[in-house]
Amino acid sequence: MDFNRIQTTPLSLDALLAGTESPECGALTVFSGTVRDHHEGRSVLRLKYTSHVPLAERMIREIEQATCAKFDVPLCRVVHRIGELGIGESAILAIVRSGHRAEAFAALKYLVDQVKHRVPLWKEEFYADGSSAFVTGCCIADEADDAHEHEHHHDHAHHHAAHAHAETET
Amino acid sequence: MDFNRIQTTPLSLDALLAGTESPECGALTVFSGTVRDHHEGRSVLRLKYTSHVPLAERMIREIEQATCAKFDVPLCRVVHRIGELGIGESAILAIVRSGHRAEAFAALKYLVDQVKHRVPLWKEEFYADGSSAFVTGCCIADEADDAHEHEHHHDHAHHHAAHAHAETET
Amino acid sequence: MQIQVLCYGATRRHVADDVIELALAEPATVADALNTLASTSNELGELLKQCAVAIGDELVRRNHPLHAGDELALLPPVAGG
Amino acid sequence: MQIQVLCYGATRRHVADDVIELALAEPATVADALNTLASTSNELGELLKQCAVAIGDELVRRNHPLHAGDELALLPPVAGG
Repeated sequence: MDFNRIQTTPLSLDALLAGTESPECGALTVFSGTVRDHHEGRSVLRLKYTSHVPLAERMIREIEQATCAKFDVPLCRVVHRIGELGIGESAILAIVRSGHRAEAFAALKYLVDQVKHRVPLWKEEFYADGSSAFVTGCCIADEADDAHEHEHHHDHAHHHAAHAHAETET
Repeated sequence: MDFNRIQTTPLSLDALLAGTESPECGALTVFSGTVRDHHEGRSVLRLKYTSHVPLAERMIREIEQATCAKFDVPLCRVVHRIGELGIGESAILAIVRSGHRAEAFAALKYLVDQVKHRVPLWKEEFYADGSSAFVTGCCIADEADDAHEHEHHHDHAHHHAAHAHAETET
Repeated sequence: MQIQVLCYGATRRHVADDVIELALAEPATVADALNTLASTSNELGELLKQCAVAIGDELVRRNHPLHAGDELALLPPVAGG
Repeated sequence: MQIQVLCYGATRRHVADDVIELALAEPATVADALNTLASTSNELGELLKQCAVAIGDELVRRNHPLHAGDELALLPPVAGG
């Protein structure tokens, strides 16, 4: 589907769901990640998300396709917002439609994890004391190796970047 | 919250979400179970759900509370529709809000499973050939024993009804 | 004594009406009511083995004592969602 | 040769601008560009070890050869959602 995965305006669940209904699908799951007012004990006033947009657009589409294939579900969609977000605003929306609910739950969890851990998006938190910081995230340096291995049709297990860093907000 | 868990009109996600936003919650998960056009190889034209409404209302509220406690999440809500439903219409809507996403996924799955397996709701399918049948479900006869054990503050493991029957639609 | 039996889900397919009147010798339990119903149809008898029973919004056990005028709800295996 | 380096996320905190110009002796690889950048700041050097690098919408490896005019994007650890 040709809509922007990275968006600069408030995310709309209705827009994301539009046209996704299917008489074969009995299950719909939705995830929304919203901005919290605290993180690791500090009071958060607002967030700013930035992205490498061309790469993020391509990677989210690839993650959607890979998730559909892995869980044999017909539809996955993810949008992520960038720019400044206030408390309670949605930073990410993800949906899965499938025949039965087990795959819809499993695929949604995988989809969100993949986008949070692999897609070039950065979260800068602005605190009540006037300071700000980037949230520690997941190293994606090994993604380049994986990409090249795919190109060359290697079939061995990929060594993914260790997610040694703190888990992200939600 | 005092709204009807069993509803006779089309379910509204916006209505279910109304007033649930919280600055402490970074994760929202949603499940919608919709009517499929087939079941076990047969073409389904429409469904009719019926319920023992007073008991279902009480049990869904109890399941919401138990799910909040079990997963330490602040908000769970479920509504289920009864009456005749067409293909694609939502029969059940469930939402969970929590601080982080792991509990939001786990609690939602539990919440939906519990409502599907324990609450007095019945699904009658109407087929293209003019016949109809009740979908085989889960025996809840042992629920009565569980209820009495709770009253008497017994602390041993409860023997729940074996879910020997076919899984339901989604 | 006279009680009423409310037939939910597939139990309705084995009886003449949503609500049926049942006359039972006193004292009677839920099990007595179910046995009386089971004697009317083998199929219903099999289904009743898998039914929970409620009075009002409370589930009751097979040994629960009945009173005249009780409304007994038959709850066959459930299938929500 | 002259290349441009685009600084994303926290890498921006260690440099003067979003885009910095870098002069490299030919031939040069991504690793050469990163080493040159690392020499300007220990903190940036540590962060660069954890950075992926992209040219256009393609991730590239450390041994990827550079050409004059390339735009190298520095992608520090990601935190979506």
